[in-house]
Amino acid sequence: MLEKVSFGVVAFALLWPGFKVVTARNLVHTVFWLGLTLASTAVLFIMLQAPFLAAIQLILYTGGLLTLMLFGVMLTARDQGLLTVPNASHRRAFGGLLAVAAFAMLAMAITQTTTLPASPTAPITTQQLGALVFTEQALAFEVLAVLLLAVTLGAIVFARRGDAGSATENTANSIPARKPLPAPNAAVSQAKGA
Amino acid sequence: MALSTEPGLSAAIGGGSGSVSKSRDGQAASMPTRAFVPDPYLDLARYQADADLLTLSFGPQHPSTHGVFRAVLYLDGEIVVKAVPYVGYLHRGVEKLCEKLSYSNVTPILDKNDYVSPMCNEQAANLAFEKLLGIEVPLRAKFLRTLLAEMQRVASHLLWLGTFAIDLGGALGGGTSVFMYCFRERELILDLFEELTGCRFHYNTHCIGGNRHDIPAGWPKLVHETLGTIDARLDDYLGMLEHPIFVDRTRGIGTLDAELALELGLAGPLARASGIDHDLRRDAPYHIYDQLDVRVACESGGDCWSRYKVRLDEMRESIRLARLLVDNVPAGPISASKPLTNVTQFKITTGQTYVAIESPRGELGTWVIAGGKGTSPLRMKIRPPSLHALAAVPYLFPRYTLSDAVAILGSLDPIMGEADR
Amino acid sequence: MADLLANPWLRGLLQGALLITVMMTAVAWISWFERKFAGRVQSRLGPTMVGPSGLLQPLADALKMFQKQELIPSAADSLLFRLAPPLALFLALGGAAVLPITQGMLASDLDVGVLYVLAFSGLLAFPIWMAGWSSSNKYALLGGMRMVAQGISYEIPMVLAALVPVVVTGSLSLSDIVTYQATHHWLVLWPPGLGLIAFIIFFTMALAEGNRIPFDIPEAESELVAGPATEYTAIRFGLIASAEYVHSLITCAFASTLFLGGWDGPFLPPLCWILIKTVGLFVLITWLRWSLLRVRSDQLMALCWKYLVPLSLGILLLTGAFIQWVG
Amino acid sequence: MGYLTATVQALYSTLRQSLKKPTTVEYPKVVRPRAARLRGSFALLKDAAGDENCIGCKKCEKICPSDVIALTTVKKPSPVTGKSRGYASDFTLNLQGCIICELCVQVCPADAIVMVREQERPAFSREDLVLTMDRLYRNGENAERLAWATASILAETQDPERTCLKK
Repeated sequence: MLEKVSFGVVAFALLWPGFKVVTARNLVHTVFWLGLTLASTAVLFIMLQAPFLAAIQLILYTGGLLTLMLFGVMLTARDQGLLTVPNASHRRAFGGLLAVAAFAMLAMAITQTTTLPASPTAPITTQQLGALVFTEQALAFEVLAVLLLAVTLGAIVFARRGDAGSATENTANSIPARKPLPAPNAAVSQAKGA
Repeated sequence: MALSTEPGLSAAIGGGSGSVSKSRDGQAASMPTRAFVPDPYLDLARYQADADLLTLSFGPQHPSTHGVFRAVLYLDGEIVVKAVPYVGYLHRGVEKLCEKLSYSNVTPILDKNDYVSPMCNEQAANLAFEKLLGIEVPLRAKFLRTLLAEMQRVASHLLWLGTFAIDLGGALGGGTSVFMYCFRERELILDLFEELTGCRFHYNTHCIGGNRHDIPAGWPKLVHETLGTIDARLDDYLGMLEHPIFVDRTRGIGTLDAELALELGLAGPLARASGIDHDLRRDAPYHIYDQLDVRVACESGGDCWSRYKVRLDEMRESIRLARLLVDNVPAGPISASKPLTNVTQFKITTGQTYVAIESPRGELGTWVIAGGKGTSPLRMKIRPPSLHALAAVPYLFPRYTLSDAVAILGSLDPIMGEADR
Repeated sequence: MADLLANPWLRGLLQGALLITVMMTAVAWISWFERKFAGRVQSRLGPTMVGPSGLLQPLADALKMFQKQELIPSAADSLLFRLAPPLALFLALGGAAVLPITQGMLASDLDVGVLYVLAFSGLLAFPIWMAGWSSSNKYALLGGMRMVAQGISYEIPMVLAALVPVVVTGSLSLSDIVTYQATHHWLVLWPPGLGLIAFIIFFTMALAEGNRIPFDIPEAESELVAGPATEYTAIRFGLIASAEYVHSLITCAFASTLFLGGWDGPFLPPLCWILIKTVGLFVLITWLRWSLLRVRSDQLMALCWKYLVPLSLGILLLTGAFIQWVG
Repeated sequence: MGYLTATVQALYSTLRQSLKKPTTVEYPKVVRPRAARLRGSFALLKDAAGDENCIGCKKCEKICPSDVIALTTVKKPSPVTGKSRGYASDFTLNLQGCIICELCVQVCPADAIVMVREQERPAFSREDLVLTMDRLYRNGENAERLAWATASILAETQDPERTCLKK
């Protein structure tokens, strides 16, 4: 009984923020609600006796992904991240259609796999997971690693392009797009020469 | 600019600026002449001003603006792109007030200008008045004034060191520890001033013609002991302060070169840190500095670290001078003029003069035009070193981060009381 | 009654309440200790007025915090502004659940205790950022951004350093790690040298995570007034402040569990040992705080990315090799 | 590595400082000895016979740089000697604007106004910081509290003819 009530609570804590993610008008609020959704998912993992997955969910999704999204919001949005989501009616209709389609697909998938057990009979240990990752799934793991590396490099390239110069290193040579700030006396002597 | 009238200054510039004449004639022609560039960093065309830059109103109510200084910072991320300083939040109209007060009443008002070294304010004004009146201060008073000035320099630099440490280390960290130690030492000096004058802060101990308070019995011995204690204790915690973190935060930060320092009219420790070997105590002696061998501290880096070094060396030198002076105070009267009995005792009907002394922050000048009824100055202008130091803000802040801006402002050691007057 | 306690949910609730009470009480006196310590270091007296030698000062502070008027800036984002402080305290306290205090005395013996603590403490950057962003204050915003930027920098060396004990013991469970240390070696000494380096890296990054000097960059009072907490008043400010203390305390307990043998130690009962180690580390943190200056944001990141990430990867590799070939 | 050793050194340094005696005292409970010359607040003095020293010459009012002294003069026979001379019928000194410059003490021809070594305590209302004549005379009753300086002592110190002073 108590288990069902608590599942209900967690399910609500998962669905309601999920709903808010879609409806929130403020990007930062969206990120916040998304965080709640992801954290609730972690709680669900714990209830399924998969604590390793829960911890990873917290570290990677709630921790890492949210941080990245914050960076995205702060770097792209103007006026302190208060970018509002476009809300035209045809977009709404399109979004709704998409949501209904996705929901239908998921519902079909769920109704058709009736043999899935509520929780695995013997909980998968961390060691098993580790062994799996480094043997059977090694290729996928490595491909993912390469992909992430590429993403990191791309991010650095994008970030460097917008660099205005930093206190510790002179970026004059690496940024052709923006001219470096003049040293105090360079400016003065330029004016003197002019 | 007041500095350019000082003979020998241009010749005092260290190596590295070949365009400056090395002659000692001190003529204006030998000074580097440049068009004044009001704002060399107004290069906002590269930015979409409202999107790329964060405009930060830094002060006047900010923990590390040393009072009520305000600078509008244009930040690209954390990096300052442009800084516009605003002064005047502490403007008290002192110069105008001095026109209303009689000559004898000006001194206590000026104490509040540079409230970290009030002795020097008093000396600057009284030296000017004495010059106009043609009064020669007795030797004992000269010694006493020199001694007080040097002790005040130690106290002032101690306060600077403490606040600089706070700027770097935060109000809730190791910076506060250094701050507290510095204040502990500074209090010892203030105790001595209290013994002598009866006040810890706004002394009103100098008067036209000399000093108002004579040295009490046993005081010289106390001075000796106290300064010895401070000298020893400084070693105690400088080891802690000069941590690699401190070096990283100060070395190469806020570089100010000699040419720009001259252009802005900087003097004192700021100029000396930039390689301008100039000290009024040695180059235009007053009091009894002509009889003293003042070893002027000079560095060439021009960064926060050099400014720290210069002030520290100065502190040590001042301790040495003060201990030397206190043993040699001659007997005699401490005032050349009759004790004050009347508001209008001193009358100066005509003439004008400019007198500058080396305050802990640099050249503190007083320009007095006498006239009118003769009981009060017709016009009085104070040249505060802090105001000139703040003029360096737009040149020093850009290219550095907000954290460095705080450190740079701290290293400039501005006292808003005297900058705004 | 026994039936009720048998129910894991109710028992968890009770244990949680107990843990929170203990932690908050500990934090109150720890904050007293820090103030007294700071006073002594700075040649002052510290709190003296409330109670004998100021011992009741934390109570007075809490009372003051509770009865102060709470101001919420009109431009602030009301929801996030109100939520951030309790969330910060929640995340800070969350890590305490899996810390083994003595043999068998822990709220929850998770298989992945190490990951769990790391996850909760890593998430702490998020409410701090929320506080900074929602205040609608530029200083607070800068502080929040510094927090996030700092967060992704210190996290990696910290996790890598924490993995050294995991690799040695072959378990992610904190009680297993302590048991290993009780029967074999303390992990600060084993593998020789590597354990010590891992501990130093972990401890340094814990300073950064707890916003402690020399890494209290997000709240840097002399630069950002109070960072993300600039606009906070009354009890919400108190919550943020106590979250920091709770977090420091838990990190100390975590570090002593991972590296210093947890409850293990001669002569004294286990409870004493874990307390001695935790408080000892906290004293060290406090002592460092009042002795060092603050580094700059980019200096911290350079330290993390240029030196500590390669270093911790290296020692992790060496530890693996050590376990493989030496034992 | 340099960081580590320097940090240890810093820790050692603060430890050494923390073992020293604290320099602060609990102020209201412990009051440090006050300097003999300390300028705290003001007092008006009476002579040995109990006659008021103040002659109502208004010199202090005129010299005050911040205009905080106000007095009205009255000419009346002295209650002690019976001779008619000037008195202050009302004397107020507003401490809110006072800058403790000691100039009023210096110019007083009758050594009437002097300073006491204790400061006025902070007050709840502005009126409490105005020293009335009553309060000034009450301040002067305890000779222990008085500061060193009177007009004649200051004049003697500053006498330009004074030569035989020991070093």
